[in-house]
Amino acid sequence: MTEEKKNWELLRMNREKRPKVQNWTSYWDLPYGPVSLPVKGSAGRTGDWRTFRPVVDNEKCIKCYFCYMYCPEGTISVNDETGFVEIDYNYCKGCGVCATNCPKECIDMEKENK
Amino acid sequence: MVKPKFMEGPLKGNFASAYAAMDADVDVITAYPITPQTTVVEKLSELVGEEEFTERQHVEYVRMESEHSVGAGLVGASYAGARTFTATAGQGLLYMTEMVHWMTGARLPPVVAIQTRGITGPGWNIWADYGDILSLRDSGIMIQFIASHQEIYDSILQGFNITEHPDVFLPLFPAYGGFVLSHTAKPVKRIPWEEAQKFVRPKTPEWPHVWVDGERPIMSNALIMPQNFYTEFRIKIHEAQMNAIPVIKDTMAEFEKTFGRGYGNGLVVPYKCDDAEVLLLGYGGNALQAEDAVDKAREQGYKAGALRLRTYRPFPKEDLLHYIKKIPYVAVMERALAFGSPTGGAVSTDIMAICQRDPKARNAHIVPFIGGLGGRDVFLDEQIDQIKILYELKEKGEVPDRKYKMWDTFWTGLITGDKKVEVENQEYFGDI
Amino acid sequence: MTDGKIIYEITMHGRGGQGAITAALLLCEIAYADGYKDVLSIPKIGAERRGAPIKAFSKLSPKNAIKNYSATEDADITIIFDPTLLPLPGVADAIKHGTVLLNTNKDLDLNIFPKDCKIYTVPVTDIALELNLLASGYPILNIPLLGALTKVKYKDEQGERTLGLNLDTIKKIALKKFGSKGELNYQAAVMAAEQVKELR
Amino acid sequence: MAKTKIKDIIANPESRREYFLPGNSTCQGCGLDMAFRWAMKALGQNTVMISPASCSNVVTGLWPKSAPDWPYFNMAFAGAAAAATGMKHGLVTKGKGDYNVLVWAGDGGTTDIGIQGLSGAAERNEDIIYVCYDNEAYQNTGNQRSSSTPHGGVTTTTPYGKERYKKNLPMIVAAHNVPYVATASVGDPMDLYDKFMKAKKIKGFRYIHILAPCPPGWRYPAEETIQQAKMIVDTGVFPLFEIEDGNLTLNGKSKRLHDKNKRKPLGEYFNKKNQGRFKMVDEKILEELQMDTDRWWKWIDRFLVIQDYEEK
Repeated sequence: MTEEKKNWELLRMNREKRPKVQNWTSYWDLPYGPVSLPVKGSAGRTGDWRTFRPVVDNEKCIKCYFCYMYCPEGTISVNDETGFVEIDYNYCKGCGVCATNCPKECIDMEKENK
Repeated sequence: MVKPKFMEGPLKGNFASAYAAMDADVDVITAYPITPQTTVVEKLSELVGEEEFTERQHVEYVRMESEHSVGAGLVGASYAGARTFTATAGQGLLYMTEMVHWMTGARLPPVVAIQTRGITGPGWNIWADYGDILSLRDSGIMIQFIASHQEIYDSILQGFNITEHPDVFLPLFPAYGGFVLSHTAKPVKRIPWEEAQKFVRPKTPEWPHVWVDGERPIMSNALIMPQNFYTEFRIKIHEAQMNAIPVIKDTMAEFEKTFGRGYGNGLVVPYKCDDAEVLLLGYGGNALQAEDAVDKAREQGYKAGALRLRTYRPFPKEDLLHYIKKIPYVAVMERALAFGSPTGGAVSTDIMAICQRDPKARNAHIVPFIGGLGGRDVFLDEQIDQIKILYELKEKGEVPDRKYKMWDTFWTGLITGDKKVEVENQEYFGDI
Repeated sequence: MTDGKIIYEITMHGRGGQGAITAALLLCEIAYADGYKDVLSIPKIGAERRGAPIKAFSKLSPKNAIKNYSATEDADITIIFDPTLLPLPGVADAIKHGTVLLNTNKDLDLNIFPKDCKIYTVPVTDIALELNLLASGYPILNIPLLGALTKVKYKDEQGERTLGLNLDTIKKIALKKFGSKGELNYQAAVMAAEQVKELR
Repeated sequence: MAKTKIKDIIANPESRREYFLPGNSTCQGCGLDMAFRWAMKALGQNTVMISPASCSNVVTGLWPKSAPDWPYFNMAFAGAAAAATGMKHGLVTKGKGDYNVLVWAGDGGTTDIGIQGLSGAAERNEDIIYVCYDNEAYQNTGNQRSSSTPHGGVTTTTPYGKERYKKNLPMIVAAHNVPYVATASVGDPMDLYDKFMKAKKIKGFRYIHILAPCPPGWRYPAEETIQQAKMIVDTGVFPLFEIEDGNLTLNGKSKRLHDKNKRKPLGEYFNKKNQGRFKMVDEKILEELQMDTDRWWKWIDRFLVIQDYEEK
């Protein structure tokens, strides 16, 4: 019971104070019912799914942010200083939607070398 | 303070349910009418608008479009941390079944009053028969069989103290015979609001395992892979059932101490068991009537006792064994048929199972009786006859024969040819 | 209550809409208010609709708890809301003993009842019409019949006595239940209690 | 209301926050993923989502990890709208009545098994938003036919092409006289975003039908999701509109498409080269599809005509 309480307190924390890693090891640890916490990479490092890697050519980029808008995964962010987009390759699945929708064709889908 | 319209007097069982839910300070009620539950939702519709209640509490009452939605609505409201109540019966409960499993799986604490009713087929039936609630025997809900009008009120009031107990968090389904209790009226005393609130568990802003908060987002009841603790979460439901046994006892003890009335220890209710030689074990209204049968039989020299099974899930193994070990001739009377099961009855099968695992009860004689299906009356004489059968067994060492015994089970009230059912086609006045 | 009888069983025969089911419940409320320890009203719900014959039962126990929810088979007191019900199977022929209270303004063939039955009649339909005591166009019969019941006696080996119900209690309950119409209901009950005739 | 532009989003740090966290298990090029992302940008974290069995049930994460960074509750298939109803009422009693309560259901959970609960909640005008993300089949369980699958579409349960037509659910919901009904497509995320922004401010039952292409189910390459979502609008097969208090407005590209001649020919969309699932579409089916598309537009006309009449 005390053990359970410890875990539950962690679960009930605000977003910032929550454990980065959840450790469930035994029956006696578990809360009453399945509670999941939001994390980036809930399916692991989805960047590993890529066959092709989108690469932005900032020279040609006109900062229209269509790639940001159309990225299904939300892995494209905007650098406030430069105004250019950045891709989080940890999670980019390499679907190619950004490249297809770039009006200036400045995103290349390059074969991953794994 | 507005004076309550009703505090004491004869009250329909269903109205007792409605008052109890309101006095237990529920937050959300979802409802859909079904015979014989209808008057519960009708009464609640009235009560939620009455000054007595609007003055002191805020109840959200939702008229749903089906029982499935009623169940889903309860789950939704309960996720939000609200205290929830509904009532249903028969086909409605069957339609709600999926959501009942969800309530237990998500470990939510609603109380759902059941006006038991025959399951339809063959033919429609709307009268008392516990087949509906017993079809949810293994769903993880707590099941209580209620035998009187006052007990309906008291059980629902106690309900939330059990379901919302930190060791439990499972829904409770108090069940009482449709029409037998739902539409009949007997004296009921309501507990004044202030006293009730002192007894009922204080509300919490949220449950410990599920909550709604944008700053503390969670996902509830996600997909769990077989290797990932699904088994463990299921066992937790069983654990909660086991935990509920002392909680039910404590709640009943506290209730009895506070309000001066109780129903056994909350699990079983014994009647004249101290010196009994044979035992009539049953549940619901028929078990209460068995107390009359015991009195009558004692006038004729049969030392019988009655034991009413009040809580069926969790199964009160220890309490039942306590009596069965002392009185090893037991008739188990059931008002529900478990087709294809070893005895035809769910309860008698369970009782045989606990006896088998206890060396001192292993030789007890458990005799299954099934009757009163679909609301057919079980007569006092029939129950006295059950006592006589137990005595024959006790004296001769073997279960006697009767015309209505088949597959080692007695089918009380079975029409066997000695009773003629005449139907006059010209002017039929059915005895209904 | 010093009555030695364990439970009084009362059967009401009426037609859908005449208020027999309410009567059974009201009788329980009155008896409970008049000091009965336990009461039980049983409406027999089935496929009845307005106009169809129906039954309702009350059980009144002066001292003990009522544990049997079964309908009454052999009523101590039978109340019949309408003489047209008499020939139906399960009405007059089901009376084996006790007292009968019948709503009629006509004479009655007493031979249809067992010999030792006490028989009373009271013209409550006339009373209701006279007082204009109507609900959706139908005369209200239940409270007047219960008013008549206060004068009706039951006989067994312990002798003859009434059920010990009071017109004052009826007034109290009628006022609580029917509000502005309660007073009229009570008047009808009083008139019925005056006009009830003991035939045997 | 002026249409939000992507530059407005970039300029506002609030709307740049990602709620549907990356690294979830959606397929590459998933339309649902986009719908989640843009709907939540509009709704914010004080949103409770009830999700019946569907792709969103699974792609949001296996226990004990999840992708939605807002309260998210899984629900049984048929119970979503009712659970959201209960959730809203429960939250009201708990002093959290200002939370947005959403149902996030697939087309199966909306047009098939969930329609009773949806209709019930709409009739009661519950204060919830019902979102149907429509990928035109039971894609979660491997592409089985739903009422929302288009005529001629091949699924695992209609291997020779679906015989019947797509159920016109937005109009069914509109017939409940709810305050807000809208269709949106992931091909126009800003329009989708605006519709959620608008819905958020309305009280009562709101219904948003999002077309969300599914690369594996529809059998097209992942990078074409946006093109597919745009084309289905351009051909007039899926018109974008809003119905507010019974008044219909066409949005985005659909505005111009009331004129039948301006629509792209259906053959460009219902074409096995475009989507593998249309391999059974022949001339006859194409004709029937044309008829069906015209029927959809007739429904729109009815609302528009009433509107014109009222204006006169």
